[in-house]
Amino acid sequence: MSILIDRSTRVVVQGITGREGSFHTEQMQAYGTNVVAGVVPGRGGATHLGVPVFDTVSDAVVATGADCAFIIVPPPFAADAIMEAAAASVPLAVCVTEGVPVHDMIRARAVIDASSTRLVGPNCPGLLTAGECKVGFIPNHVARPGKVGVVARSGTLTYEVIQGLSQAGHGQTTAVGIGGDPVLGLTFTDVLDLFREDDATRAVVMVGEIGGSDEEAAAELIAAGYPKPVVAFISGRTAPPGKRMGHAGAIISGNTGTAQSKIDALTAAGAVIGDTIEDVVRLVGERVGAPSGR
Amino acid sequence: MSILIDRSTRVVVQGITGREGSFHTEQMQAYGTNVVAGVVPGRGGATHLGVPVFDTVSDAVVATGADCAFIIVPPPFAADAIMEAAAASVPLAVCVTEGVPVHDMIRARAVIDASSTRLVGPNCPGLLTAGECKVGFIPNHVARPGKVGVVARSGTLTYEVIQGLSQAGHGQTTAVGIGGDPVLGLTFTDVLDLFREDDATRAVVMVGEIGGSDEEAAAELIAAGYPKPVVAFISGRTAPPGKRMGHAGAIISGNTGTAQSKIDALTAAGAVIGDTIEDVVRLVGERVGAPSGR
Amino acid sequence: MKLLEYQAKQQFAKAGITIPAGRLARTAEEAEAAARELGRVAVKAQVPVGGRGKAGGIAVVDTPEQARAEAGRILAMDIKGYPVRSVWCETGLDVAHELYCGVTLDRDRRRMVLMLSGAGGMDIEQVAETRPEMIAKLWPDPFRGPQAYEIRQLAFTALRAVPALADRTGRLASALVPLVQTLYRLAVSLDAVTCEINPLVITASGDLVAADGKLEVDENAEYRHRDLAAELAVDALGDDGASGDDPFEVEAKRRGLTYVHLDGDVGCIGNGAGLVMNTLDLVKAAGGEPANFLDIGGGARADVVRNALDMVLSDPKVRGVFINIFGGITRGDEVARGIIQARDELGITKPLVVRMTGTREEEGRELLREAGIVPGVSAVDAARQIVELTRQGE
Amino acid sequence: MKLLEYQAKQQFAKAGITIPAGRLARTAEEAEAAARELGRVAVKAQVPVGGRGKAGGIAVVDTPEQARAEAGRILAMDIKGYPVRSVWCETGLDVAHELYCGVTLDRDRRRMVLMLSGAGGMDIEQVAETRPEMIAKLWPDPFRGPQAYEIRQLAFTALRAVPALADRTGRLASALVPLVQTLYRLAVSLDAVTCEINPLVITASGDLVAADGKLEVDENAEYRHRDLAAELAVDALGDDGASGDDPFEVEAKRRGLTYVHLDGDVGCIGNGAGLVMNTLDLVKAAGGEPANFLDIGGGARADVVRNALDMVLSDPKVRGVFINIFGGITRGDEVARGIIQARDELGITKPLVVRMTGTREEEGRELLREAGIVPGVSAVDAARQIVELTRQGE
Repeated sequence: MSILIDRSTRVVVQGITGREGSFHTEQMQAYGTNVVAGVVPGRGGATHLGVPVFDTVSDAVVATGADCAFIIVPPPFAADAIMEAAAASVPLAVCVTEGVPVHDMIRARAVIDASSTRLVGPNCPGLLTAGECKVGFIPNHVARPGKVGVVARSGTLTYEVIQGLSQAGHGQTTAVGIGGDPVLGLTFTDVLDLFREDDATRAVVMVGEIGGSDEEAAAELIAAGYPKPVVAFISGRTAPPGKRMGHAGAIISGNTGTAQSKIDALTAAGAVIGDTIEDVVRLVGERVGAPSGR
Repeated sequence: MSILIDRSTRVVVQGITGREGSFHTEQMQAYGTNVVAGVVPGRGGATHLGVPVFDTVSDAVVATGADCAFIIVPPPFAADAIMEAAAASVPLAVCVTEGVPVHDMIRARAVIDASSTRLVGPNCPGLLTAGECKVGFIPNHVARPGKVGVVARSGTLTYEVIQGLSQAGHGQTTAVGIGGDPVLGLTFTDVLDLFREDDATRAVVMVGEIGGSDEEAAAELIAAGYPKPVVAFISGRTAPPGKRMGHAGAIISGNTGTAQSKIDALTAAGAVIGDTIEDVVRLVGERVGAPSGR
Repeated sequence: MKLLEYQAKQQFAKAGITIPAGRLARTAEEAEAAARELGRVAVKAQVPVGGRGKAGGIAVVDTPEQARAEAGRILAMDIKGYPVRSVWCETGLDVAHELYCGVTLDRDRRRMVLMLSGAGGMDIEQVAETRPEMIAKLWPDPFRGPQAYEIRQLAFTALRAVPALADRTGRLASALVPLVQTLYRLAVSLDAVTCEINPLVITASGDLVAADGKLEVDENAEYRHRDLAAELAVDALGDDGASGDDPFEVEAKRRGLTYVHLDGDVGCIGNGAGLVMNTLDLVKAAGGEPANFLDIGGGARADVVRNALDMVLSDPKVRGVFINIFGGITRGDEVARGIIQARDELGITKPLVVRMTGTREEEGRELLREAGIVPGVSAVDAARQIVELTRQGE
Repeated sequence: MKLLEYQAKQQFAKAGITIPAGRLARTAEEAEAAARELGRVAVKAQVPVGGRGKAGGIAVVDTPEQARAEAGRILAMDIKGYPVRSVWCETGLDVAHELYCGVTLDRDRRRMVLMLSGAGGMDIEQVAETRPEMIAKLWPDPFRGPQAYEIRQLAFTALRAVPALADRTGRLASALVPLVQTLYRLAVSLDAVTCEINPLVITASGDLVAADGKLEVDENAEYRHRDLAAELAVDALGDDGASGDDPFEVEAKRRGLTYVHLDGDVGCIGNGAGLVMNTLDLVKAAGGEPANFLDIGGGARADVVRNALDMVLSDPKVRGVFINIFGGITRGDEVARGIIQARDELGITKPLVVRMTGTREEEGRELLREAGIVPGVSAVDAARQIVELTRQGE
């Protein structure tokens, strides 16, 4: 069991012939992801990395039954690619593009909200169901199958947490990097809701960071009665207030959004906080029991 | 029984203090319509024609429970007034304004489609449930209660038909003037669907005119099995092709939209066509039986 | 409000759509000067109707002298009732292929429809009828407008039907995205009911150029485009203040009346388009011939009625006038006052038949009776009456 | 990209929002000339931070001589680290009341929020905290934008809270409709994350005038506003090419790097903001003090890494650099090549600790090893190592 993607997921890659698109499609294929199509306007009819290329997402879906769009296109085209996936009723769209203008994302998000499509990202590493499927660029060898769900805003910290868990013998169900942009698709609460319904997931690791109030929203959800242990980690504790730390979202505004406010909210809600990634791994171990043998 | 409005309908008038707004509100009150509020931005707190005036529709609805908006404002403000009624979740909005720009109506119609509000109009005479309630400006003394439903594009022809029916002793349930603009709210098919469900309505008179294809759509609905007799009248038979006859909609385009194409479609569908209004009255009489006593 | 070709093209150019270089000429001398500047040009009659090419209103010339001669010839023409007041002198294009691209109102969908075809040019209407699959259509959400992916989809659908374009479909689809978005935005910003480029030329060098344009603005929205209307008025009316339209209709437009001139002798006035159309039908059924259609609209006041009567009687063929009023928003007493005032001030002696019912009918009838005009109640009877009265004079 | 007050106002004026008459002055003489032209003016320091009034950066003067003197004084100031490079000399307004009107990004709603308050002026942030009901909010549909009725509703909500405005609420609500729509459209067309007028002055004669403005453009969208950025660059940098910002951060921006200057001595580079923030946390936990935050981002190639190392080492306080790479979209071998090239070409002798894992980690580690740099795997260990190495030099 897992959430969002598994070995039956059929992936169409929007931007498959680009440098990054090609490289990460190969990595995904190497992981076992079932990539069934690519989309590059004007390249319809070609074959790339062994899969057929189409002019439009709609063509690709009709021809291949793709049910997940991996969007790896330059920033000016990202919102349009998201809307195209939604218009083709692709159930899941994963956009890893960094630097998408926020007004573009506001519009894309409104389209997503009015559609049947779920969006992960943008500016995220994508997601991975251990041993089955990855969509995005979480490194291939860090995850191992198990019982821990992971949801994280920061891309590279997602990898750190997965690696830490795996090294300690705590495998994962699905790891979702939701991205750190101010306007994005699935949020912590959305992913926590999905993990709630997934029987295979016994505990959830949540990696937040300063800025915004999505962690606080997650705390509310947990406080309302969440059936699984949540171990949280908040990065950016040493960030000076008001300094911009690269993520557009990571701006401390008003008196919410600080690392401390997030830690306080989550602690009050019943989540446990790891001060370091080692801490997180230890706390998970205490909750899911001894690691499964390797 | 009736459709859309009856004696329990609570009307808010958008534009109540204008010359036309005042006059027709009085006419509606004289007919027995329960006008509960007016809306004029900046006049909130005043009283006009015995009803409280509010700054916004939302305020009026909260304070008075209005469930029908009568919109009688100048053309540049009509689409905004319709959207305001829809945002306040008023179940029925009736816009009589003539000369609303078509792009305004395209946007307003999209908002209506995404809302729970039904729209009648614009550029229409409104509607009237005989002896109970009128919203718009169908003349007060032409209708009498009975069993015939009326739906018409042209305003003044609506009155002619109602008067003709009444004079022959065939009273009406509800008469709806849908208006002749190219982009509008309820169409013939929508109103026919409503009359279908109204037990009191035994026959429907439909008054179409040249232009567009709403009459043809109604013919399709009738052909698919309509449980009540439909008597139709199409005006504009002598109109020269391609000449503009005042209604933006009344332009003959392509090989549909002519009086003959509409008559043919309706006849084939099983409706009967009256060549004159006298004809229409006679045909109704043949279908609903002897007139009820006066 | 229909723009002329050159006016539509100026709107395109202002919005960023490429058009061929051109100059407007109102005289043969101006056309000669334009050709001297531009070289080989097409001299095109500026009239607000189609079919001018087949009517001889377009000439391709090689020299300034030819331009002068042809412009002189064309400026003396009258195309479908429209005298040619100006010609547009435009450099030719090296045409590789012709597309069609247009935005127009789709009544059935209650939206604007975007249409794109690989079979552009003069025969597009025939294509629409015989090979509708050659025209790809898109109905954009009115708030979102056409998105890039939708336009690409539209382009792929339209262009796949044209094998000759197979090798450049991708490039064309990309190039069409900004062009179509611009055209759609232009249509919305100008309140256009029709805004089209036909042909949209693909030149030998691969550029997209609007070789002809049609633009019609919604009359209900003219108040938002007063500048454009003013500019048009100058061009459409020329020096003598008249246009190619029926002079009665021009006069009616000047007076702000909704009027259509017809061939008969019975003047017809009513309130509401449907009622007036029915009035015409009734006059015909009674054996008469309507002289016009005139709708005074809803809520018309006395001065509008007077204006309308004056207009109808300006046609010398008119032998009498049938005024058919069913008051709804229009009030009987107001109309009656207008009729009486007009009769007295204009000294009308021709027969007037007034049918009056509806809102304030009692007050209106009373006023008419006091003034010696017998008001009718039945439209059918009133129609018979006016036909009889006008026949008497024969 | 933050615009200065006068730049924001120029955008407002271009969009059709009224601003007070004003002139920009870069010297005391220019300010004097401006005052001679405009009469009584406020001389306002142009710096991209708030609180300049309290800092003495605004002076109201009656004569050109005073303008010269005050401009001279203000142009010599430094406000919160920003030297004043220009002053905006602006005529005063006859203020009847001050409103607040702003558009800004609301992360929680994933939309822009429109805010309107009857309590405008310097204390709006305090109002937001202590009397939030005084600020009316609207979250327009991003495609539809704010509709007239929504803005009127917003206005009535905001203005009812101000008894002093009771007699003109209706007129104000009407006047605010076009102003707010213009402001919102401006924000969207400029990709603004913040676009506000505070105070929005109601003058004694009842006009609405934007007395101060704030405009910040989304950095991700700067590619769509190159003209604006170019204009800004001239103004922000002045003649000597420097700005009031931290010089290291200015240099980093010039190099296109995401860099924040801090007080410590351990240089920190990583890929991804979260990872770098955690890297800082790890260095602190190990007893060190980070000298900076530098995120090379996702998919960074070798030249970016070289550029980053050069940047970090330009700070003479830096005693060593911790490079923390967890490859996802970033590939280990690319980063390794950049590190080696930078070390060799820049002749780096200070300690370098590289932690490398993730995508292409094997290839990357191999390259590092070959070049004599020992790659670490654990971030915690690597952090301890760099802190130890930099402490050794003390």
